[in-house]
Amino acid sequence: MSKTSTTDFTVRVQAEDFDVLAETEILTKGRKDVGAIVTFTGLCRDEGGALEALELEHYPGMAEAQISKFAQQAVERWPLTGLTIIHRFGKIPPGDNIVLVIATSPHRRAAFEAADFLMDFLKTKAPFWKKEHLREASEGTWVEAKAADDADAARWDAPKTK
Amino acid sequence: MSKTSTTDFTVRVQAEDFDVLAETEILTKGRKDVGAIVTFTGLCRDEGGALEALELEHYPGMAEAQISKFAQQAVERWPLTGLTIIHRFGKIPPGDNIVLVIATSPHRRAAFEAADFLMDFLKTKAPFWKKEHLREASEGTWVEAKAADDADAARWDAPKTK
Amino acid sequence: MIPGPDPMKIRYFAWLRERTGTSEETIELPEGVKTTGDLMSWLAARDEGYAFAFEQPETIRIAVNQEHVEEDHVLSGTEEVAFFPPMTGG
Amino acid sequence: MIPGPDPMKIRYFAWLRERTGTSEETIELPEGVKTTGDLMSWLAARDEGYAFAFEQPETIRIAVNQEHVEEDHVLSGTEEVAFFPPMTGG
Repeated sequence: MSKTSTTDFTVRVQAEDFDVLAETEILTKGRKDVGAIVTFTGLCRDEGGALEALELEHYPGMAEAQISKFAQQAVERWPLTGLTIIHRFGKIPPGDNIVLVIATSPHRRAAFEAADFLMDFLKTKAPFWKKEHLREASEGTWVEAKAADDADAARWDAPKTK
Repeated sequence: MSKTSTTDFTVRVQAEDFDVLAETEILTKGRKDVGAIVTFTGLCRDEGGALEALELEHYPGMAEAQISKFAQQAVERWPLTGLTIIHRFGKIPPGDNIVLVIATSPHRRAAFEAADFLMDFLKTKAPFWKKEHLREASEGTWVEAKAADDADAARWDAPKTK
Repeated sequence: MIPGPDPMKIRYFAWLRERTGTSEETIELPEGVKTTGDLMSWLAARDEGYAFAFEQPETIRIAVNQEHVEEDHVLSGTEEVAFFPPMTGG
Repeated sequence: MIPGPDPMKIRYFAWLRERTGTSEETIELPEGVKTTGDLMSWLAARDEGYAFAFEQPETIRIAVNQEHVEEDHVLSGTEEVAFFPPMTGG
């Protein structure tokens, strides 16, 4: 194929929950060139019962722009047939969805790597901040960024050419 | 927690299709300790319209035993809260599901790595064989194993300790 | 007539928003403030809340016109600058 | 009374099944056949179809009692041996 344009992708930042099955079907319906679907769903854990809710603050506009930038990098780097990224904001109780990445491709490694890459960048470069509200505390606490997440993101750095 | 037993897993080898959503809900329903769900779905591609169907032959008994062995390795190696692996056999038309791996964990890297590991081992060590039936050919052709798949599986070898 | 400096919107997120008590404000670029680092120093001198917010400027992430920048970024022509802690999305 | 050799089931998959024309058969371990490699040589000498199936024994994977083994695996006590091409699941 002499296709020069890269695959389209969908990015949404929203308060509402998402439907993994419906989002997956949008990427696969009627096509027969998809060999691999990788979905990553991130959920709010209750931290052994201590957590009442997570509050997710974001930078409207920049959040969408940053995620789209990484999505563009992903479709240029891997042979994907589809890519959807949804990130929620607002107050999210334990057990609820926070983030969804779906990558589809003819090949399994491309789908795995693209989804893994996007999650590492969402963790460290997309303007979202989590505040934990615990059952036993009146004040919420901002979650601190983890060095391990930066190290995960650094795995994807291309070797420098100059 | 002083838990010494590892997480249970589900392995099925079947002719029937599977339901990704229903299988995911079995692993997450009623729990609030799951932070990450990774699902891998492998599908039959039509190879640009050339493929009529894939025929999947397997070694009954050994297929389940081998997959269970890798599943056991995965639950010992990563902190998973749930793991389901389903592999179909028989004649599968383009667009249909072949294989499903779902790994759930408190942590995203564990879920990604466990699913990725299992797919590499299913490709190279589980006794399944694919025959391609093309539209334009009366005889089917056995798919040849790929060196790239062996290399993928070798990524997970633990450094030798002696 | 000499044009005055363009107004610039400043946005604060997470604990920077809480400590400054401000989610956004519009200022004119003050005399002597050339870079995002200069702006942090200038803001820190405003009052106790701002001083607390900017007490460790090396931990603060900066975006100019919604792109990540460093503290030596020159502000001229900037429409929007944002200050926030390291991100914890995903 | 000296007991005879135990019967052993042999299974063939994919193109080994097609070339031998056999999906499974039960044999008694022949004299002089000690290892899975010996068994492949013995089978290859049977007829044209078996010769074709085992013409490149180094490409064939072997399982004994449903566990992967090499061609130097000693067969005594084996209930089931299987021959198949490199696997292409997933």
